[in-house]
Amino acid sequence: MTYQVKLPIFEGPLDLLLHLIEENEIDIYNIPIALITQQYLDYLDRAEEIDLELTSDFVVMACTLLSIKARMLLPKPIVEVTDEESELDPRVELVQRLLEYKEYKEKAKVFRGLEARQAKHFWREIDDEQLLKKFPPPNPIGDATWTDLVTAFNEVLERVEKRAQTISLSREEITVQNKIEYILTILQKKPQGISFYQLISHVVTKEEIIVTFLALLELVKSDRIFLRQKSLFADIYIFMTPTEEGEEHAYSFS
Amino acid sequence: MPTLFPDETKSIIEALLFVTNEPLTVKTMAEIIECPEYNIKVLLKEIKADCERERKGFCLKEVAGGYSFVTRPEYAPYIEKLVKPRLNTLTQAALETLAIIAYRQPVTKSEIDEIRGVNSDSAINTLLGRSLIEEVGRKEGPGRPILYGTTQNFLKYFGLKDLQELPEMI
Amino acid sequence: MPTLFPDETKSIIEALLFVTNEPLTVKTMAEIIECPEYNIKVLLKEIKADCERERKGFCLKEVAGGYSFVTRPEYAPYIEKLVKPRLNTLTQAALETLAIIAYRQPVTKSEIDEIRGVNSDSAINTLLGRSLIEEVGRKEGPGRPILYGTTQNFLKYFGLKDLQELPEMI
Repeated sequence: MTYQVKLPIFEGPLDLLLHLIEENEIDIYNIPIALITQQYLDYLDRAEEIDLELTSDFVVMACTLLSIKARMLLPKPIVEVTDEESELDPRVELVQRLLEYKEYKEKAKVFRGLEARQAKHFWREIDDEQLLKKFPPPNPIGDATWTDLVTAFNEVLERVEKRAQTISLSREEITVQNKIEYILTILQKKPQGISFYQLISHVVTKEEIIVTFLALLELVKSDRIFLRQKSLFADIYIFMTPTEEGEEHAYSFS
Repeated sequence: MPTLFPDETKSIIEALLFVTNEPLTVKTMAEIIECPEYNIKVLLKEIKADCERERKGFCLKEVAGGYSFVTRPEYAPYIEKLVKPRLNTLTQAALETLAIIAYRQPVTKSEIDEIRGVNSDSAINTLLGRSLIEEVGRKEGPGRPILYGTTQNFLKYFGLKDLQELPEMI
Repeated sequence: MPTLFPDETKSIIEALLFVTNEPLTVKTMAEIIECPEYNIKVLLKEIKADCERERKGFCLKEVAGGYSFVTRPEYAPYIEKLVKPRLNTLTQAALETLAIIAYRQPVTKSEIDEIRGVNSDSAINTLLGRSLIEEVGRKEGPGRPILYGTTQNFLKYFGLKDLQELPEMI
Protein backbone atom coordinates (compact mmCIF):
# COMPACT_ATOMS: atom_id res chain seq x y z
CA MET A 1 0.00 0.00 0.00
CA THR A 2 1.34 3.36 -0.85
CA TYR A 3 1.09 6.10 1.68
CA GLN A 4 0.17 9.37 0.09
CA VAL A 5 1.21 12.60 1.69
CA LYS A 6 -1.13 15.46 0.95
CA LEU A 7 0.60 18.75 0.39
CA PRO A 8 -1.13 21.83 -0.90
CA ILE A 9 0.03 22.82 -4.36
CA PHE A 10 0.85 26.43 -5.02
CA GLU A 11 0.81 28.39 -8.25
CA GLY A 12 4.26 29.79 -7.52
CA PRO A 13 6.56 31.07 -4.77
CA LEU A 14 4.44 34.18 -4.17
CA ASP A 15 1.34 32.05 -3.80
CA LEU A 16 3.13 29.89 -1.22
CA LEU A 17 4.39 32.94 0.68
CA LEU A 18 0.92 34.48 0.79
CA HIS A 19 -0.42 31.21 2.14
CA LEU A 20 2.19 31.17 4.92
CA ILE A 21 1.46 34.79 5.79
CA GLU A 22 -2.27 34.12 5.99
CA GLU A 23 -1.79 30.90 7.94
CA ASN A 24 0.37 32.65 10.53
CA GLU A 25 -1.89 35.71 10.60
CA ILE A 26 1.08 37.95 10.01
CA ASP A 27 1.09 41.62 9.11
CA ILE A 28 2.30 41.65 5.52
CA TYR A 29 4.20 44.92 6.14
CA ASN A 30 6.16 43.38 9.00
CA ILE A 31 7.01 39.83 7.99
CA PRO A 32 9.01 37.86 10.60
CA ILE A 33 11.49 36.79 7.97
CA ALA A 34 13.25 34.06 9.99
CA LEU A 35 9.98 32.26 10.71
CA ILE A 36 8.64 32.56 7.18
CA THR A 37 11.93 31.49 5.62
CA GLN A 38 12.02 28.41 7.80
CA GLN A 39 8.45 27.45 6.93
CA TYR A 40 9.11 28.12 3.26
CA LEU A 41 12.17 25.86 3.25
CA ASP A 42 10.23 23.20 5.15
CA TYR A 43 7.62 23.21 2.42
CA LEU A 44 10.28 22.80 -0.26
CA ASP A 45 11.82 19.92 1.69
CA ARG A 46 8.55 18.11 2.05
CA ALA A 47 7.61 18.77 -1.55
CA GLU A 48 10.90 17.29 -2.66
CA GLU A 49 10.39 14.29 -0.40
CA ILE A 50 7.03 13.42 -1.93
CA ASP A 51 8.33 14.21 -5.38
CA LEU A 52 6.17 17.24 -6.08
CA GLU A 53 7.37 18.99 -9.15
CA LEU A 54 8.62 22.39 -8.15
CA THR A 55 9.96 24.87 -10.61
CA SER A 56 13.26 26.60 -10.11
CA ASP A 57 11.26 29.76 -9.31
CA PHE A 58 10.65 28.25 -5.87
CA VAL A 59 14.36 27.79 -5.29
CA VAL A 60 15.18 31.30 -6.45
CA MET A 61 12.67 32.67 -3.96
CA ALA A 62 14.24 30.56 -1.20
CA CYS A 63 17.50 32.34 -1.92
CA THR A 64 15.85 35.74 -1.90
CA LEU A 65 14.44 34.93 1.52
CA LEU A 66 17.79 33.71 2.82
CA SER A 67 19.46 36.81 1.49
CA ILE A 68 16.91 39.08 3.19
CA LYS A 69 17.33 37.10 6.39
CA ALA A 70 21.10 37.49 6.19
CA ARG A 71 20.87 41.21 5.59
CA MET A 72 18.55 41.62 8.56
CA LEU A 73 20.91 39.65 10.81
CA LEU A 74 23.93 41.71 9.90
CA PRO A 75 24.68 44.44 12.41
CA LYS A 76 23.76 47.80 11.01
CA PRO A 77 26.88 49.72 10.11
CA ILE A 78 27.34 52.72 12.30
CA VAL A 79 26.71 55.59 10.00
CA GLU A 80 27.12 59.15 10.87
CA VAL A 81 23.79 60.88 10.97
CA THR A 82 23.11 62.16 7.54
CA ASP A 83 20.16 63.78 5.88
CA GLU A 84 19.23 60.53 4.30
CA GLU A 85 16.60 58.29 5.80
CA SER A 86 17.80 55.22 7.63
CA GLU A 87 18.62 52.46 5.21
CA LEU A 88 15.80 50.67 3.44
CA ASP A 89 14.19 47.64 5.03
CA PRO A 90 15.38 44.66 2.90
CA ARG A 91 11.83 43.32 2.96
CA VAL A 92 10.30 46.28 1.14
CA GLU A 93 10.71 44.93 -2.37
CA LEU A 94 9.32 41.54 -1.46
CA VAL A 95 6.32 43.13 0.27
CA GLN A 96 5.61 45.18 -2.86
CA ARG A 97 5.66 42.07 -5.04
CA LEU A 98 3.44 40.18 -2.60
CA LEU A 99 0.90 42.99 -2.48
CA GLU A 100 0.75 43.23 -6.25
CA TYR A 101 0.39 39.49 -6.69
CA LYS A 102 -2.27 39.38 -3.98
CA GLU A 103 -4.32 41.97 -5.81
CA TYR A 104 -4.41 39.89 -9.00
CA LYS A 105 -5.08 36.71 -7.08
CA GLU A 106 -8.18 38.36 -5.65
CA LYS A 107 -9.23 39.57 -9.08
CA ALA A 108 -8.86 36.01 -10.33
CA LYS A 109 -11.31 35.02 -7.62
CA VAL A 110 -13.83 37.55 -8.94
CA PHE A 111 -13.39 36.11 -12.44
CA ARG A 112 -14.00 32.63 -11.01
CA GLY A 113 -17.34 33.91 -9.66
CA LEU A 114 -18.31 35.48 -12.98
CA GLU A 115 -17.37 32.28 -14.79
CA ALA A 116 -19.68 30.24 -12.55
CA ARG A 117 -22.49 32.75 -13.01
CA GLN A 118 -22.11 32.74 -16.79
CA ALA A 119 -22.03 28.95 -16.99
CA LYS A 120 -25.71 29.03 -16.03
CA HIS A 121 -26.64 31.18 -19.00
CA PHE A 122 -27.07 29.21 -22.19
CA TRP A 123 -26.89 30.71 -25.65
CA ARG A 124 -29.08 29.55 -28.47
CA GLU A 125 -27.48 26.91 -30.67
CA ILE A 126 -27.38 28.14 -34.20
CA ASP A 127 -27.14 25.67 -37.04
CA ASP A 128 -25.66 27.46 -40.01
CA GLU A 129 -26.34 24.43 -42.21
CA GLN A 130 -30.08 24.82 -41.64
CA LEU A 131 -29.86 28.52 -42.31
CA LEU A 132 -27.89 27.80 -45.47
CA LYS A 133 -30.75 25.69 -46.80
CA LYS A 134 -33.17 28.52 -46.07
CA PHE A 135 -30.95 31.28 -47.37
CA PRO A 136 -28.75 29.71 -50.02
CA PRO A 137 -25.86 32.05 -50.78
CA PRO A 138 -25.52 32.98 -54.43
CA ASN A 139 -21.99 31.66 -54.30
CA PRO A 140 -20.83 29.01 -51.83
CA ILE A 141 -17.26 30.28 -51.69
CA GLY A 142 -18.09 33.92 -51.02
CA ASP A 143 -15.34 36.17 -52.27
CA ALA A 144 -12.62 33.55 -51.91
CA THR A 145 -10.37 32.88 -54.89
CA TRP A 146 -7.91 30.11 -55.62
CA THR A 147 -5.16 32.43 -54.37
CA ASP A 148 -6.80 32.32 -50.94
CA LEU A 149 -6.84 28.55 -51.23
CA VAL A 150 -3.13 28.41 -51.96
CA THR A 151 -2.38 30.85 -49.16
CA ALA A 152 -4.44 28.78 -46.72
CA PHE A 153 -2.63 25.60 -47.77
CA ASN A 154 0.76 27.29 -47.38
CA GLU A 155 -0.19 28.49 -43.92
CA VAL A 156 -1.15 24.99 -42.89
CA LEU A 157 2.12 23.58 -44.22
CA GLU A 158 4.09 26.25 -42.35
CA ARG A 159 2.31 25.32 -39.14
CA VAL A 160 3.11 21.66 -39.70
CA GLU A 161 6.76 22.51 -40.18
CA LYS A 162 6.80 24.67 -37.08
CA ARG A 163 5.26 21.85 -35.06
CA ALA A 164 7.92 19.48 -36.32
CA GLN A 165 10.65 21.94 -35.38
CA THR A 166 9.41 22.42 -31.86
CA ILE A 167 11.55 20.05 -29.87
CA SER A 168 10.54 19.82 -26.27
CA LEU A 169 13.64 20.47 -24.22
CA SER A 170 13.47 18.63 -20.98
CA ARG A 171 14.46 20.94 -18.18
CA GLU A 172 17.37 19.57 -16.23
CA GLU A 173 16.01 18.84 -12.82
CA ILE A 174 18.50 19.62 -10.11
CA THR A 175 17.12 18.96 -6.68
CA VAL A 176 18.71 19.80 -3.36
CA GLN A 177 18.59 16.10 -2.53
CA ASN A 178 20.56 15.19 -5.65
CA LYS A 179 23.07 17.92 -4.96
CA ILE A 180 23.57 16.71 -1.39
CA GLU A 181 24.33 13.23 -2.64
CA TYR A 182 26.70 14.65 -5.22
CA ILE A 183 28.60 16.75 -2.66
CA LEU A 184 28.91 13.78 -0.29
CA THR A 185 30.30 11.59 -3.08
CA ILE A 186 32.87 14.24 -3.99
CA LEU A 187 33.90 14.66 -0.38
CA GLN A 188 34.41 10.92 0.04
CA LYS A 189 36.89 11.07 -2.80
CA LYS A 190 38.55 14.18 -1.39
CA PRO A 191 39.09 13.80 2.32
CA GLN A 192 41.38 16.81 2.15
CA GLY A 193 38.34 18.97 1.41
CA ILE A 194 37.13 20.88 -1.60
CA SER A 195 36.59 24.57 -2.19
CA PHE A 196 33.22 26.08 -3.06
CA TYR A 197 34.58 27.47 -6.32
CA GLN A 198 35.86 24.04 -7.29
CA LEU A 199 32.41 22.64 -6.52
CA ILE A 200 30.66 25.04 -8.85
CA SER A 201 33.42 25.34 -11.47
CA HIS A 202 31.50 23.32 -14.08
CA VAL A 203 28.07 24.71 -13.23
CA VAL A 204 26.41 26.85 -15.90
CA THR A 205 23.07 27.96 -14.52
CA LYS A 206 22.30 30.31 -11.68
CA GLU A 207 19.72 27.84 -10.41
CA GLU A 208 22.32 25.15 -9.99
CA ILE A 209 24.66 27.44 -8.03
CA ILE A 210 21.75 28.32 -5.79
CA VAL A 211 20.80 24.68 -5.30
CA THR A 212 24.44 23.85 -4.51
CA PHE A 213 24.49 26.55 -1.88
CA LEU A 214 21.20 25.34 -0.36
CA ALA A 215 22.57 21.79 -0.28
CA LEU A 216 25.62 23.02 1.64
CA LEU A 217 23.44 24.84 4.16
CA GLU A 218 21.37 21.71 4.62
CA LEU A 219 24.52 19.62 5.16
CA VAL A 220 25.93 22.06 7.70
CA LYS A 221 22.62 22.15 9.53
CA SER A 222 22.57 18.36 9.84
CA ASP A 223 26.22 18.42 10.85
CA ARG A 224 27.42 16.24 7.98
CA ILE A 225 30.02 18.76 6.83
CA PHE A 226 31.82 21.77 8.21
CA LEU A 227 33.13 24.86 6.47
CA ARG A 228 36.30 26.87 6.83
CA GLN A 229 37.18 30.24 5.42
CA LYS A 230 40.63 31.80 5.78
CA SER A 231 39.47 35.36 5.55
CA LEU A 232 36.54 37.49 4.53
CA PHE A 233 35.52 36.85 0.89
CA ALA A 234 38.11 34.08 0.57
CA ASP A 235 37.11 30.77 -0.94
CA ILE A 236 35.09 28.52 1.36
CA TYR A 237 36.51 25.06 2.07
CA ILE A 238 34.19 22.16 2.63
CA PHE A 239 35.11 19.16 4.77
CA MET A 240 33.30 16.01 5.76
CA THR A 241 32.48 15.91 9.49
CA PRO A 242 34.40 12.96 11.00
CA THR A 243 31.96 10.54 12.61
CA GLU A 244 32.67 8.92 16.00
CA GLU A 245 32.77 5.45 14.48
CA GLY A 246 34.98 6.83 11.78
CA GLU A 247 32.41 5.89 9.21
CA GLU A 248 29.87 7.93 7.45
CA HIS A 249 26.21 7.56 8.14
CA ALA A 250 23.54 7.68 5.49
CA TYR A 251 22.20 11.11 4.94
CA SER A 252 18.56 11.61 5.77
CA PHE A 253 16.17 14.47 5.82
CA SER A 254 14.63 15.06 9.18
CA MET B 1 -36.29 18.34 -9.00
CA PRO B 2 -38.79 20.30 -6.93
CA THR B 3 -42.50 20.54 -7.67
CA LEU B 4 -43.13 23.33 -10.15
CA PHE B 5 -45.96 25.75 -10.73
CA PRO B 6 -47.49 25.59 -14.22
CA ASP B 7 -46.08 29.01 -15.04
CA GLU B 8 -42.62 27.89 -14.13
CA THR B 9 -42.95 24.73 -16.19
CA LYS B 10 -43.99 26.90 -19.11
CA SER B 11 -40.86 29.04 -18.74
CA ILE B 12 -38.68 25.95 -18.62
CA ILE B 13 -40.28 24.63 -21.81
CA GLU B 14 -39.52 27.99 -23.44
CA ALA B 15 -35.94 27.81 -22.23
CA LEU B 16 -35.51 24.29 -23.65
CA LEU B 17 -37.07 25.24 -26.99
CA PHE B 18 -34.93 28.36 -27.12
CA VAL B 19 -31.58 26.73 -26.50
CA THR B 20 -31.66 23.99 -29.11
CA ASN B 21 -32.34 24.21 -32.81
CA GLU B 22 -33.47 20.58 -33.00
CA PRO B 23 -37.21 19.96 -32.73
CA LEU B 24 -38.07 18.72 -29.21
CA THR B 25 -40.60 15.96 -28.65
CA VAL B 26 -43.22 16.17 -25.92
CA LYS B 27 -41.70 12.99 -24.50
CA THR B 28 -38.21 14.52 -24.15
CA MET B 29 -39.58 17.64 -22.47
CA ALA B 30 -41.74 15.57 -20.10
CA GLU B 31 -38.72 13.48 -19.13
CA ILE B 32 -36.48 16.47 -18.49
CA ILE B 33 -39.06 18.40 -16.49
CA GLU B 34 -40.41 15.23 -14.86
CA CYS B 35 -44.05 15.98 -15.44
CA PRO B 36 -46.89 14.28 -17.37
CA GLU B 37 -46.90 14.63 -21.15
CA TYR B 38 -50.43 15.93 -20.97
CA ASN B 39 -49.29 19.03 -19.02
CA ILE B 40 -46.55 19.72 -21.54
CA LYS B 41 -49.08 19.59 -24.38
CA VAL B 42 -51.39 22.08 -22.63
CA LEU B 43 -48.50 24.46 -21.99
CA LEU B 44 -47.19 24.19 -25.55
CA LYS B 45 -50.62 25.36 -26.75
CA GLU B 46 -50.37 28.31 -24.40
CA ILE B 47 -46.88 29.20 -25.60
CA LYS B 48 -48.09 29.06 -29.19
CA ALA B 49 -51.03 31.35 -28.37
CA ASP B 50 -48.77 33.76 -26.43
CA CYS B 51 -46.42 34.16 -29.41
CA GLU B 52 -49.35 34.90 -31.74
CA ARG B 53 -51.10 37.29 -29.40
CA GLU B 54 -47.96 39.28 -28.62
CA ARG B 55 -46.76 39.03 -32.20
CA LYS B 56 -43.33 37.97 -31.16
CA GLY B 57 -40.59 37.75 -33.78
CA PHE B 58 -40.66 33.96 -33.42
CA CYS B 59 -43.44 31.38 -33.25
CA LEU B 60 -43.83 27.81 -32.13
CA LYS B 61 -43.94 25.33 -34.96
CA GLU B 62 -44.68 21.62 -34.96
CA VAL B 63 -42.12 19.92 -37.18
CA ALA B 64 -40.99 16.35 -37.68
CA GLY B 65 -42.78 15.03 -34.64
CA GLY B 66 -41.45 17.74 -32.38
CA TYR B 67 -41.72 21.40 -31.54
CA SER B 68 -39.35 24.19 -32.40
CA PHE B 69 -39.18 27.97 -32.19
CA VAL B 70 -38.80 29.47 -35.65
CA THR B 71 -38.63 33.08 -36.77
CA ARG B 72 -41.69 34.47 -38.50
CA PRO B 73 -41.50 33.85 -42.26
CA GLU B 74 -42.43 37.47 -43.08
CA TYR B 75 -39.18 38.67 -41.47
CA ALA B 76 -37.02 36.51 -43.75
CA PRO B 77 -35.70 39.55 -45.73
CA TYR B 78 -34.24 41.03 -42.53
CA ILE B 79 -32.81 37.75 -41.34
CA GLU B 80 -31.28 37.24 -44.73
CA LYS B 81 -29.50 40.59 -44.42
CA LEU B 82 -28.05 39.51 -41.08
CA VAL B 83 -26.97 35.97 -41.91
CA LYS B 84 -25.97 36.28 -45.58
CA PRO B 85 -22.58 37.86 -44.94
CA ARG B 86 -21.86 35.22 -42.31
CA LEU B 87 -22.99 32.34 -44.53
CA ASN B 88 -21.36 33.77 -47.59
CA THR B 89 -17.78 33.90 -46.44
CA LEU B 90 -15.78 30.79 -45.79
CA THR B 91 -14.08 30.82 -42.41
CA GLN B 92 -10.33 30.36 -42.20
CA ALA B 93 -10.92 26.84 -40.85
CA ALA B 94 -13.17 25.96 -43.80
CA LEU B 95 -10.71 27.44 -46.29
CA GLU B 96 -7.78 25.48 -44.81
CA THR B 97 -9.77 22.27 -44.79
CA LEU B 98 -10.86 22.81 -48.37
CA ALA B 99 -7.27 23.48 -49.43
CA ILE B 100 -6.07 20.25 -47.80
CA ILE B 101 -8.84 18.24 -49.46
CA ALA B 102 -8.13 19.86 -52.83
CA TYR B 103 -4.41 19.09 -52.75
CA ARG B 104 -4.41 15.78 -50.93
CA GLN B 105 -7.59 14.11 -52.18
CA PRO B 106 -8.85 11.54 -51.53
CA VAL B 107 -8.27 12.14 -47.83
CA THR B 108 -9.91 11.07 -44.55
CA LYS B 109 -11.10 13.32 -41.73
CA SER B 110 -8.41 12.04 -39.38
CA GLU B 111 -5.72 12.82 -41.95
CA ILE B 112 -7.09 16.37 -42.22
CA ASP B 113 -7.17 16.72 -38.42
CA GLU B 114 -3.60 15.47 -38.31
CA ILE B 115 -2.38 18.09 -40.77
CA ARG B 116 -4.34 20.98 -39.26
CA GLY B 117 -3.57 19.98 -35.69
CA VAL B 118 -7.21 20.58 -34.70
CA ASN B 119 -10.61 18.96 -35.12
CA SER B 120 -12.16 19.74 -38.50
CA ASP B 121 -15.69 18.37 -37.99
CA SER B 122 -17.56 21.60 -38.37
CA ALA B 123 -15.43 22.79 -41.29
CA ILE B 124 -16.14 19.52 -43.13
CA ASN B 125 -19.86 19.88 -42.46
CA THR B 126 -19.85 23.42 -43.80
CA LEU B 127 -18.07 22.30 -46.98
CA LEU B 128 -20.44 19.35 -47.44
CA GLY B 129 -23.39 21.70 -46.89
CA ARG B 130 -22.08 23.97 -49.62
CA SER B 131 -21.48 21.07 -51.99
CA LEU B 132 -17.80 21.95 -52.31
CA ILE B 133 -16.66 18.51 -51.15
CA GLU B 134 -18.24 15.06 -51.18
CA GLU B 135 -17.64 11.48 -50.12
CA VAL B 136 -15.63 9.74 -52.82
CA GLY B 137 -15.25 6.32 -51.21
CA ARG B 138 -13.95 4.45 -48.18
CA LYS B 139 -10.38 3.85 -47.19
CA GLU B 140 -9.30 0.23 -46.76
CA GLY B 141 -8.36 -0.60 -43.19
CA PRO B 142 -9.82 -0.48 -39.72
CA GLY B 143 -13.07 1.43 -39.50
CA ARG B 144 -13.10 2.00 -43.26
CA PRO B 145 -13.13 5.79 -42.84
CA ILE B 146 -14.82 8.07 -45.37
CA LEU B 147 -12.61 9.57 -48.07
CA TYR B 148 -13.34 13.14 -49.15
CA GLY B 149 -12.71 14.86 -52.45
CA THR B 150 -13.73 18.08 -54.16
CA THR B 151 -16.87 18.40 -56.34
CA GLN B 152 -17.70 19.79 -59.77
CA ASN B 153 -19.16 22.73 -57.86
CA PHE B 154 -15.73 23.37 -56.36
CA LEU B 155 -14.14 23.61 -59.80
CA LYS B 156 -16.96 25.78 -61.07
CA TYR B 157 -16.77 28.38 -58.33
CA PHE B 158 -12.99 28.59 -58.30
CA GLY B 159 -13.05 28.90 -62.08
CA LEU B 160 -10.97 25.79 -62.78
CA LYS B 161 -11.40 23.44 -65.73
CA ASP B 162 -10.09 20.44 -63.84
CA LEU B 163 -7.91 19.55 -60.87
CA GLN B 164 -4.77 19.68 -63.00
CA GLU B 165 -5.32 23.39 -63.17
CA LEU B 166 -4.89 23.81 -59.41
CA PRO B 167 -1.90 26.07 -58.87
CA GLU B 168 1.17 24.07 -57.99
CA MET B 169 2.45 24.32 -54.50
CA ILE B 170 5.70 26.08 -53.90
CA MET C 1 -37.95 48.25 -46.98
CA PRO C 2 -41.38 49.56 -46.10
CA THR C 3 -42.07 51.90 -43.20
CA LEU C 4 -42.66 49.87 -40.08
CA PHE C 5 -44.81 50.29 -37.02
CA PRO C 6 -42.87 50.25 -33.76
CA ASP C 7 -44.47 46.93 -32.80
CA GLU C 8 -43.32 45.39 -36.02
CA THR C 9 -39.78 46.72 -35.55
CA LYS C 10 -39.77 45.16 -32.12
CA SER C 11 -40.76 41.77 -33.54
CA ILE C 12 -38.04 42.02 -36.16
CA ILE C 13 -35.45 42.73 -33.47
CA GLU C 14 -36.63 39.62 -31.63
CA ALA C 15 -36.35 37.60 -34.83
CA LEU C 16 -32.79 38.86 -35.43
CA LEU C 17 -31.78 38.01 -31.88
CA PHE C 18 -33.08 34.51 -32.51
CA VAL C 19 -30.80 33.65 -35.41
CA THR C 20 -27.41 34.55 -34.01
CA ASN C 21 -25.41 33.41 -31.03
CA GLU C 22 -23.02 36.32 -31.07
CA PRO C 23 -24.03 39.56 -29.33
CA LEU C 24 -25.79 41.87 -31.82
CA THR C 25 -24.85 45.53 -31.75
CA VAL C 26 -27.43 48.30 -31.88
CA LYS C 27 -25.63 49.56 -34.98
CA THR C 28 -26.07 46.30 -36.90
CA MET C 29 -29.74 46.11 -35.99
CA ALA C 30 -30.31 49.73 -36.99
CA GLU C 31 -28.62 49.14 -40.36
CA ILE C 32 -30.62 46.02 -41.13
CA ILE C 33 -33.97 47.48 -40.11
CA GLU C 34 -33.07 50.90 -41.52
CA CYS C 35 -34.18 52.89 -38.55
CA PRO C 36 -32.42 55.21 -36.07
CA GLU C 37 -30.28 53.62 -33.36
CA TYR C 38 -32.28 55.51 -30.77
CA ASN C 39 -35.49 53.63 -31.69
CA ILE C 40 -33.68 50.31 -31.46
CA LYS C 41 -32.46 51.17 -27.97
CA VAL C 42 -35.96 52.05 -26.80
CA LEU C 43 -37.37 48.83 -28.21
CA LEU C 44 -34.57 46.73 -26.69
CA LYS C 45 -35.57 48.11 -23.31
CA GLU C 46 -39.16 47.09 -23.99
CA ILE C 47 -38.12 43.59 -25.04
CA LYS C 48 -36.09 43.26 -21.87
CA ALA C 49 -39.04 44.36 -19.75
CA ASP C 50 -41.43 42.04 -21.64
CA CYS C 51 -39.21 39.03 -20.94
CA GLU C 52 -39.12 39.88 -17.26
CA ARG C 53 -42.85 40.56 -16.95
CA GLU C 54 -43.89 37.45 -18.82
CA ARG C 55 -41.14 35.45 -17.11
CA LYS C 56 -40.04 33.99 -20.40
CA GLY C 57 -37.56 31.12 -20.27
CA PHE C 58 -34.91 33.42 -21.68
CA CYS C 59 -33.96 37.02 -21.08
CA LEU C 60 -32.19 39.81 -22.93
CA LYS C 61 -28.63 40.41 -21.84
CA GLU C 62 -26.24 43.20 -22.67
CA VAL C 63 -22.86 41.60 -23.23
CA ALA C 64 -19.63 42.22 -25.14
CA GLY C 65 -20.86 45.44 -26.69
CA GLY C 66 -24.14 43.98 -27.95
CA TYR C 67 -27.36 42.26 -26.99
CA SER C 68 -28.26 38.63 -26.86
CA PHE C 69 -31.02 36.33 -25.63
CA VAL C 70 -29.78 33.82 -23.03
CA THR C 71 -31.65 31.32 -20.90
CA ARG C 72 -32.49 32.18 -17.31
CA PRO C 73 -29.82 30.93 -14.91
CA GLU C 74 -32.35 29.22 -12.64
CA TYR C 75 -33.25 26.78 -15.40
CA ALA C 76 -29.66 25.65 -15.94
CA PRO C 77 -30.27 22.23 -14.28
CA TYR C 78 -32.94 21.41 -16.89
CA ILE C 79 -30.97 22.72 -19.84
CA GLU C 80 -27.90 20.73 -18.83
CA LYS C 81 -30.01 17.60 -19.28
CA LEU C 82 -30.61 18.60 -22.89
CA VAL C 83 -27.39 20.13 -24.20
CA LYS C 84 -23.82 19.35 -23.38
CA PRO C 85 -22.39 21.51 -20.61
CA ARG C 86 -19.92 24.25 -21.29
CA LEU C 87 -16.19 23.83 -21.66
CA ASN C 88 -14.05 23.05 -18.66
CA THR C 89 -13.57 25.86 -16.21
CA LEU C 90 -10.24 27.67 -16.28
CA THR C 91 -7.41 26.63 -13.97
CA GLN C 92 -6.19 28.89 -11.18
CA ALA C 93 -3.00 29.65 -13.13
CA ALA C 94 -5.00 30.60 -16.24
CA LEU C 95 -7.33 32.84 -14.24
CA GLU C 96 -4.45 34.65 -12.51
CA THR C 97 -2.76 35.23 -15.86
CA LEU C 98 -6.02 36.40 -17.41
CA ALA C 99 -6.64 38.83 -14.52
CA ILE C 100 -3.22 40.39 -15.10
CA ILE C 101 -3.81 40.67 -18.84
CA ALA C 102 -7.30 42.12 -18.38
CA TYR C 103 -6.15 44.88 -16.04
CA ARG C 104 -2.70 45.56 -17.50
CA GLN C 105 -3.37 45.25 -21.22
CA PRO C 106 -1.47 45.53 -23.44
CA VAL C 107 1.11 43.50 -21.53
CA THR C 108 4.04 41.21 -22.39
CA LYS C 109 4.67 37.67 -21.19
CA SER C 110 7.71 38.69 -19.15
CA GLU C 111 5.68 41.36 -17.34
CA ILE C 112 3.12 38.68 -16.46
CA ASP C 113 5.85 36.27 -15.30
CA GLU C 114 7.32 39.02 -13.15
CA ILE C 115 4.03 39.63 -11.33
CA ARG C 116 3.17 35.96 -10.88
CA GLY C 117 6.71 34.93 -9.93
CA VAL C 118 6.49 31.92 -12.25
CA ASN C 119 6.59 31.11 -15.93
CA SER C 120 3.16 31.65 -17.54
CA ASP C 121 3.76 29.96 -20.92
CA SER C 122 1.21 27.22 -20.58
CA ALA C 123 -1.42 29.51 -19.07
CA ILE C 124 -1.00 31.92 -21.99
CA ASN C 125 -1.31 29.07 -24.49
CA THR C 126 -4.53 27.88 -22.85
CA LEU C 127 -5.99 31.39 -22.98
CA LEU C 128 -4.96 31.85 -26.63
CA GLY C 129 -6.48 28.47 -27.49
CA ARG C 130 -9.77 29.45 -25.94
CA SER C 131 -9.77 32.84 -27.69
CA LEU C 132 -9.88 34.70 -24.39
CA ILE C 133 -6.74 36.67 -25.23
CA GLU C 134 -4.97 37.61 -28.44
CA GLU C 135 -1.83 39.29 -29.72
CA VAL C 136 -2.51 42.99 -29.94
CA GLY C 137 0.88 44.16 -31.15
CA ARG C 138 4.58 44.28 -30.37
CA LYS C 139 6.31 46.28 -27.72
CA GLU C 140 9.02 48.66 -28.85
CA GLY C 141 12.45 47.72 -27.57
CA PRO C 142 14.82 44.76 -27.62
CA GLY C 143 13.28 41.59 -29.00
CA ARG C 144 10.01 43.43 -29.72
CA PRO C 145 8.04 41.11 -27.43
CA ILE C 146 4.39 40.23 -28.15
CA LEU C 147 1.77 42.31 -26.37
CA TYR C 148 -1.37 40.52 -25.19
CA GLY C 149 -4.89 41.85 -24.67
CA THR C 150 -8.35 40.41 -24.05
CA THR C 151 -10.85 39.53 -26.81
CA GLN C 152 -14.59 40.01 -27.43
CA ASN C 153 -14.96 36.39 -26.44
CA PHE C 154 -13.43 37.25 -23.05
CA LEU C 155 -16.30 39.69 -22.44
CA LYS C 156 -18.80 37.07 -23.58
CA TYR C 157 -17.27 34.33 -21.43
CA PHE C 158 -17.51 36.39 -18.25
CA GLY C 159 -20.75 38.16 -19.16
CA LEU C 160 -19.25 41.66 -19.19
CA LYS C 161 -20.70 44.55 -21.18
CA ASP C 162 -17.32 46.09 -21.93
CA LEU C 163 -13.85 46.63 -20.45
CA GLN C 164 -15.13 49.65 -18.52
CA GLU C 165 -16.96 47.20 -16.28
CA LEU C 166 -13.64 45.77 -15.07
CA PRO C 167 -12.32 48.43 -12.67
CA GLU C 168 -15.50 48.27 -10.63
CA MET C 169 -15.13 44.59 -10.04
CA ILE C 170 -13.48 44.86 -6.66
